[in-house]
Amino acid sequence: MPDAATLYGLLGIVLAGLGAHAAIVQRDSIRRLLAINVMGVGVFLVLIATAYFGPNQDPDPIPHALVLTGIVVAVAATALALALLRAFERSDDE
Amino acid sequence: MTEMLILAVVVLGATFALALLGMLRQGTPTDRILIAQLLGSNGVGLLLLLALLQEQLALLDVALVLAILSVVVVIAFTRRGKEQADA
Amino acid sequence: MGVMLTERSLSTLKRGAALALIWLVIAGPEPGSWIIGLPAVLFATWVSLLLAPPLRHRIRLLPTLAFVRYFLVESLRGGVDVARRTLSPRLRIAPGQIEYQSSLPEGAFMLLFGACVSLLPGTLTARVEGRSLTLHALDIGSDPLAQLEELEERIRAMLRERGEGYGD
Amino acid sequence: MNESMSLTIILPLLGALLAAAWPRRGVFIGITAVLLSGLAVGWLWFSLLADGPSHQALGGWDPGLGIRLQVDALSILMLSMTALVALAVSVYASHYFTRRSQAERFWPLWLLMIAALNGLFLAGDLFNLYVTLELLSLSAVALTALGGKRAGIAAALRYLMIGLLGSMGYLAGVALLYSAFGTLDMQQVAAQTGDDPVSQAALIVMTAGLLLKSALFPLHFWLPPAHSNAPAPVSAGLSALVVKAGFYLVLRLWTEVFPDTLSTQGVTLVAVLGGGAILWGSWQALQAERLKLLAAYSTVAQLGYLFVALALFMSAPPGVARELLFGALVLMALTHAFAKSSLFLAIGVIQHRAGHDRIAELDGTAQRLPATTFAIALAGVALIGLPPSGAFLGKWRLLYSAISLDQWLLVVVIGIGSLLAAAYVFRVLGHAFGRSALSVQAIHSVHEEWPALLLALTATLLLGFGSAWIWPFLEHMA
Amino acid sequence: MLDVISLLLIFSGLAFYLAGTIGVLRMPDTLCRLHAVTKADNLGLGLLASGVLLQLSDPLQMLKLLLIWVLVLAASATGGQLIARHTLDQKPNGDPPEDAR
Amino acid sequence: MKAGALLYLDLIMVILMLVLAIGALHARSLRHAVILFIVFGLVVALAWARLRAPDIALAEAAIGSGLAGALLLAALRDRRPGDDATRRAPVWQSVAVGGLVTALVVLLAWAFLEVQGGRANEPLANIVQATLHESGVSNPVTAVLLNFRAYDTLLELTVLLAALLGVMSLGPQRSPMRAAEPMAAGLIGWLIPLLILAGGYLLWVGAHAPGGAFQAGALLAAAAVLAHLGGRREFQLPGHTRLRLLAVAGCAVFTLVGVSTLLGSGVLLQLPSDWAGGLILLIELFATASIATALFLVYLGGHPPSWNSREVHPDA
Amino acid sequence: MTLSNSLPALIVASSLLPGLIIFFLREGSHRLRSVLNMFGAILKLVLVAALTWGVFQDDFFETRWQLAPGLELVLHADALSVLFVNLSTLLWLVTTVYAIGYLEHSPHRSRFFGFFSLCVSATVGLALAGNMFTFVLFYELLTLSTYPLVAHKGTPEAVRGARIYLAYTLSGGLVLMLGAIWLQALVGPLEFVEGGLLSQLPDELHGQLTWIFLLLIIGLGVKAALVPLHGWLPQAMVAPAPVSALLHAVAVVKAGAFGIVRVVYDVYGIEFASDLGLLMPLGIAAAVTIVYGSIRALSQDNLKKRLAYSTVSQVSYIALGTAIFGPLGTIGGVAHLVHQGVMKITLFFAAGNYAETLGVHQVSEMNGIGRRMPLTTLAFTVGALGMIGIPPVAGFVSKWYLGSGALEAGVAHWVLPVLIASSALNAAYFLPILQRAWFRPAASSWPQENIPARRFETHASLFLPPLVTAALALLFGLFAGAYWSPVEWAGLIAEREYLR
Repeated sequence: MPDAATLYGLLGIVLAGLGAHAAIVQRDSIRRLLAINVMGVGVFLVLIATAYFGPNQDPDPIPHALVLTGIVVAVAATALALALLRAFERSDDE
Repeated sequence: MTEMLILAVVVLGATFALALLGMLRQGTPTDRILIAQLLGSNGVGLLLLLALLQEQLALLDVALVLAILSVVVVIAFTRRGKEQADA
Repeated sequence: MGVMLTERSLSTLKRGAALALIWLVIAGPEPGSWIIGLPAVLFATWVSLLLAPPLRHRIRLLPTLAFVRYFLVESLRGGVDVARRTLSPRLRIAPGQIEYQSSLPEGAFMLLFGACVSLLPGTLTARVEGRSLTLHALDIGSDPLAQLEELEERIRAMLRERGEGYGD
Repeated sequence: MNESMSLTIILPLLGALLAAAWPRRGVFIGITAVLLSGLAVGWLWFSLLADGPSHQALGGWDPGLGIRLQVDALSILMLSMTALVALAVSVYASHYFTRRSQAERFWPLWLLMIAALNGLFLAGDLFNLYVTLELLSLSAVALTALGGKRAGIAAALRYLMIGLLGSMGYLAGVALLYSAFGTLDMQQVAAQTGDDPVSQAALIVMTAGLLLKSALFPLHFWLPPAHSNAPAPVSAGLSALVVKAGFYLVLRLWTEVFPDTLSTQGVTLVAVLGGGAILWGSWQALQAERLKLLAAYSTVAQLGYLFVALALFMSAPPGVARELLFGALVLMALTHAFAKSSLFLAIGVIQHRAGHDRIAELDGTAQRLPATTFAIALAGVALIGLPPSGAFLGKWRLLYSAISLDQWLLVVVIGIGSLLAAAYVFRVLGHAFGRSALSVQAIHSVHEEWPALLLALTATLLLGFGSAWIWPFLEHMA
Repeated sequence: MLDVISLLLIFSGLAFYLAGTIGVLRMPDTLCRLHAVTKADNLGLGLLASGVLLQLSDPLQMLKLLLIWVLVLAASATGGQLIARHTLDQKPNGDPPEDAR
Repeated sequence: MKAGALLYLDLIMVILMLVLAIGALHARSLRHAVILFIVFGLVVALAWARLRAPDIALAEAAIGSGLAGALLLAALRDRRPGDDATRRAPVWQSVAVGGLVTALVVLLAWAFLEVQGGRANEPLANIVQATLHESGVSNPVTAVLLNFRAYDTLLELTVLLAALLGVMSLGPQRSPMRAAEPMAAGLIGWLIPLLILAGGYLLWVGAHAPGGAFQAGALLAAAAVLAHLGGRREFQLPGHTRLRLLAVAGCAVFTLVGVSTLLGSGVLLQLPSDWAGGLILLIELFATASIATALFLVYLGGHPPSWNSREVHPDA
Repeated sequence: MTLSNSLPALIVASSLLPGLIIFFLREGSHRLRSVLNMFGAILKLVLVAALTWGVFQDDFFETRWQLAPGLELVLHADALSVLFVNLSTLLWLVTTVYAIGYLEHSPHRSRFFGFFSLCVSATVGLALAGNMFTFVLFYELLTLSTYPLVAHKGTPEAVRGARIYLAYTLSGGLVLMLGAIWLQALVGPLEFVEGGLLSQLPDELHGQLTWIFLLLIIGLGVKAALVPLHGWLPQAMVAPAPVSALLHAVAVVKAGAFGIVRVVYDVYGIEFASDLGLLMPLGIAAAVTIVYGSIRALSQDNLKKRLAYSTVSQVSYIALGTAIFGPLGTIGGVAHLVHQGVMKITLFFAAGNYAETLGVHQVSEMNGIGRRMPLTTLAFTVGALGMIGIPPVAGFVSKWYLGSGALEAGVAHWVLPVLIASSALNAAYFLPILQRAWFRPAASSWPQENIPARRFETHASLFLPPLVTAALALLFGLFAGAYWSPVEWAGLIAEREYLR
């Protein structure tokens, strides 16, 4: 019987794979961005799963801190990407 | 007690998943916005139970934030439609 | 207190007090929390007043409590009703739209009215324009108008025009 | 000692904050910050020479719990490269931007990029590297889009996506490593890696991510548009410095974190890709119609050399030849940094003067800019790998190792690559000698022409004739 | 004893959640589903929250729970309206153009 | 037994996330994809809660889903009709990439299972617990973020700043929204003060319980976004200089604290034990302001009247 | 820093530094540039004289500068390098005088003279190179510094010719580099030693050594214009006359030929090379080149092109001499390095004078030119006769030694026919020119008379250099037995090669 950490960890890996695949296969920028974000969630899941020791046990805080950092970084990047996208669409026939 | 709580959590999770998947299946676009609403109620319920189960009162704060943000998401969704109608 | 409180500062105080109470509820009793709490409450109050100007009506306490009780019961009924309808094998619904003209003052109370309608059995507010309300009813045959009127009456009971109770 | 390590990161960071808060003084703040952080690198040199390689636990927490900065021969060389190139490019940039608003946006991002590079070269923590990588790529992307042209924005967008994908791959590896070894400190991780599945999986995803970021063929497709559409000083920084970051990390990971994990097949694959990069990049550079595109494809090819060298290094038996190959590799990276930045700056001058950078129409312009043309020639010499450039020495050792290891295919590839490089460089220089309606008027704008020339001279004369100390200095690394 | 009441409340809450879900699955259109989601789920949450409330010791935490419930209540009441209006606004034209893509 | 039963919940969540992720990645309509992604984020927030990571659950809900969602929707709105969002690689490529990715996934999964098989109890978690009292805060995540690995956090703030500078350099993105209809306006009217309180609370509570500058900043930013969505013109944005200073302040205060420790002890960001709590609060305070400003400005796409006062961009 | 370890470096620097300074001179500072040029050329001559004297005394001169571990820049003077250094220094001085006159009014003079000086620095560095690495380094530098000279005119043909030149020489340089690196991988950094060192290697490496030899010879053969690697040479004649003179007589082709001599004698050792059976193929390649070049020269109407093919042919005498085992062949080959240099430079100077003064480019336009430009044509005649091998011009001496060497080595059966055929062909393409120049009546007008005849036929700086070099060609032939003659010096080299 696998435990929760394994389950979520594996889910994370699969999500990362799905994200990576879509990021390569999809051609639309917004879709790619979504894919990369999904991939990020997958990686974060692996980290958090690693930190999880049980429903009533304190987890390892370091991966938590890492993932927090990762989320902020991911949002920053997403924001920049979307701004670029919108600027691109505005810059029609320059 | 704990076992019953676990049972409750599982049932709620299943209910939630069922509703979500159902909505995804039949989905008109607005149905998907409904999902955010659903998250506001089911998600918060799930968090409350988890708070008890995992003895983590901090999850109440998460529930609070989730409740607020699910509305924000609803507003964001629907405002979009408004703009579009204006356009 | 030498200075007579103006209407505005009074409602500001009330708003502030309500928000401070909420802070207390979410942040807990620790006094240190007010280091952040005080500025947060002040800021929130300011913003709140900016967004939603003070009401022109006063709320009466007892009818309000009665309203809360009514509301709780109705929403319980609403939940049970919708559960019964969905769980019945034939899915007893006959959806339809209704327009409703309210006599409540425009603004906050209309909004409250709209919100509460959504929690009553079988009705859902779909649009509020001024005093007119577009409703969606789950069972158009069950005559939702009666309960709407009751709701409107109870809301009206809660409020009192400003100046009604006090002199100028 | 320890202060100087932090200062190389903090000073440009402070500069960036100041420049962001006070954009009117951007040029002054920018040049000052670059100078000061260069001085900090100088200080770091002194301490390194006095005390040898060292590290510092930031915040005073033990590595593992806290983050470690480390400095050794390789990192100080990379830092120095960054400092010098950044200084020259900054001087150039101080007069490059014609629109004030562009200049004001340039400096904070430019300084952030330098801070990120310095941070990356000093980092001793795997997760911290992820953050610095992201800082680097975000500032680089923002700089790429600075021109505001549609093509530049599109290129920046693609660059960003690729960068994100790459760093996600890297981060996946980090996550796996942490879950297995319970630490993020590079040395502590290194002590536990082996040829177990965890190390291998982590190595593969991290390397794949970084290869994407460092544009190794065939993952290079994003680089040419990004590097060729950015403003000239930005292109210089990107091509000279930023792509090196990915390569540097691969180098660190392979040699220090995963020395026992790497498989022969992996090394072979990278060698093959490197060879592909050399041929494809050079060929595309030869086909390019615009100077900047040529320079960008040349970067693809040059990265190929670096990776080929790395692959050879990994497969070389221990010994003097291997140590020397390491030196050669670093020297090639350094030479390329100076040469390529020089090339881009020079192209920028031409673009300014001629209003375009189409190779076929350069005849008239090049002759009026003798110093710039000379810079292009010298940079070109370094890119081809001819004497007296540092790349000549590097390529000599590279070929030496390839021959010693019986890698004749690589020898052939490097040979063809060199000839193609010569072809594309001299395709441009041919125009410099082409006849034109001449009114010989040299421009004498020190800011505009000299940075490129000085960089080119560094790549050729200084690194060619004055770099003998680099090898023994790097000896312990191999 | 308290546990039993608490569990009773929680499970009856669950029942309403379930009803809401079935509603979502069975109802013919968005507006009808909205009924199910707002009313049944709110009641479910209310019951569930009161069940959880009984397990808490700190009165402020209890109040916080209450606050959350009120919040969800208000949110779904008004949020529901927004969605309903959105649905109505779109009905004449059918789906917005980009959904057709 | 206990953990075993809970696994059913986990299974449900896993399936849910998979379905949502696949939907978000491959839905035929782009708008559906975006909506599904936002929902995916909210479900992920629940998963974080389930994994005892409330800090992350808060951040995911607020930043990952809330703000990213608002950003995505705004980008969708700017989409020119006719852009083909369904374009994707040819099937053979898709299959080839799929094969490659599958191989990688299998490899990673194998490695991960290997780890799970013989995972030692994390020594580092114990070190954090043992060192917590020196950090000045009692929430271990905050201790890691703002003390043990404060350097990472400083750089992370810098990343956000870099993104902001990048967005600003692209110029303004949008004109103000129209005023909201009364229902939405009423909702916004009471949500925003609540968000402000919640933000303040998370900032305060971060020291000893889940929460902190990022979650707080994100909530405040969400409040601002909400105000913008409501088209409330009551909010005059502060002048661009002040906004800029506000966006830089968090990083600047953090850096200055770093520099002063560098000057004092020779070690960057070595917070003296006695002062650590206060310093952390100081840093978090400014960080919250900056994060909120940055996230909001990023949403607005730079400051409407342009980064540089001299150039006046016409409000489109 | 003593003279013995700095003199080689100083010799290189004496042209390098003026060259670098010239780059930065303004176009108009004609006088300063000329002064710098002449100063460098004369200083170099003095330094080289000192070096020559020292080497003659068996003194030891060596400059070392480590560029990287195992990659050392070694400048080293031995008898062979001194010979080449003398040739290039002497001819540089003369060419500089000529070039100053020739380019008086053309644009880009700073650039031209800068690269001109760099080119000579590279040649001298190549001559003094003490190991393969240094040799390759200067070999490539030579390519780089000559490219701008070839392209100097900037016409499409010039740019095209330069491109072809570059394609050939860079490829050659690469092949040479590969050979050198392979050699280093096999035996370590190898210094040039009279007699070579490779013979001590174990037998199993001989196969590889043969391949390396092939690579080295191909690499060098490009510059030495061995058929079929000669394609660039006729193209490169688009360069201005002083450049052609330099390319054909001093720098480029000589660098190739000199390299072949170096590789055979001082890397492999003539005996070892002979043992490996490498000399015969080299000799045959040289022979084929000699005949082929001459045949092609026959059909060229363009004077410079005819001279270019002549160079293809003549330079291979050096390779041929190298391939003939035995001191006499060596002397013939090495001496021809110098002899061909002075003769060919004379011919190119003369050709340049015709073009610059009268606009005469084609052989067919040269009718009666001897009367219009007697001094130039006199020099041309001396050069041409030397090429044919008519005594007492220097060319005869080389051919004599080559023939004797062939007899000595027992390869006369194919070398002598080649020599005879080549001489006959030389005569066939030079004598008609002389006949036209002296004995045919002049055409009514010259194609483009730029410089009118006043006191002399043209500027002094144009007609004096060919006279000087023609005189040298005569002197080297007449006084072949004098102790300072190239032949004697070649004898010294041969003595050292075969006796150590």
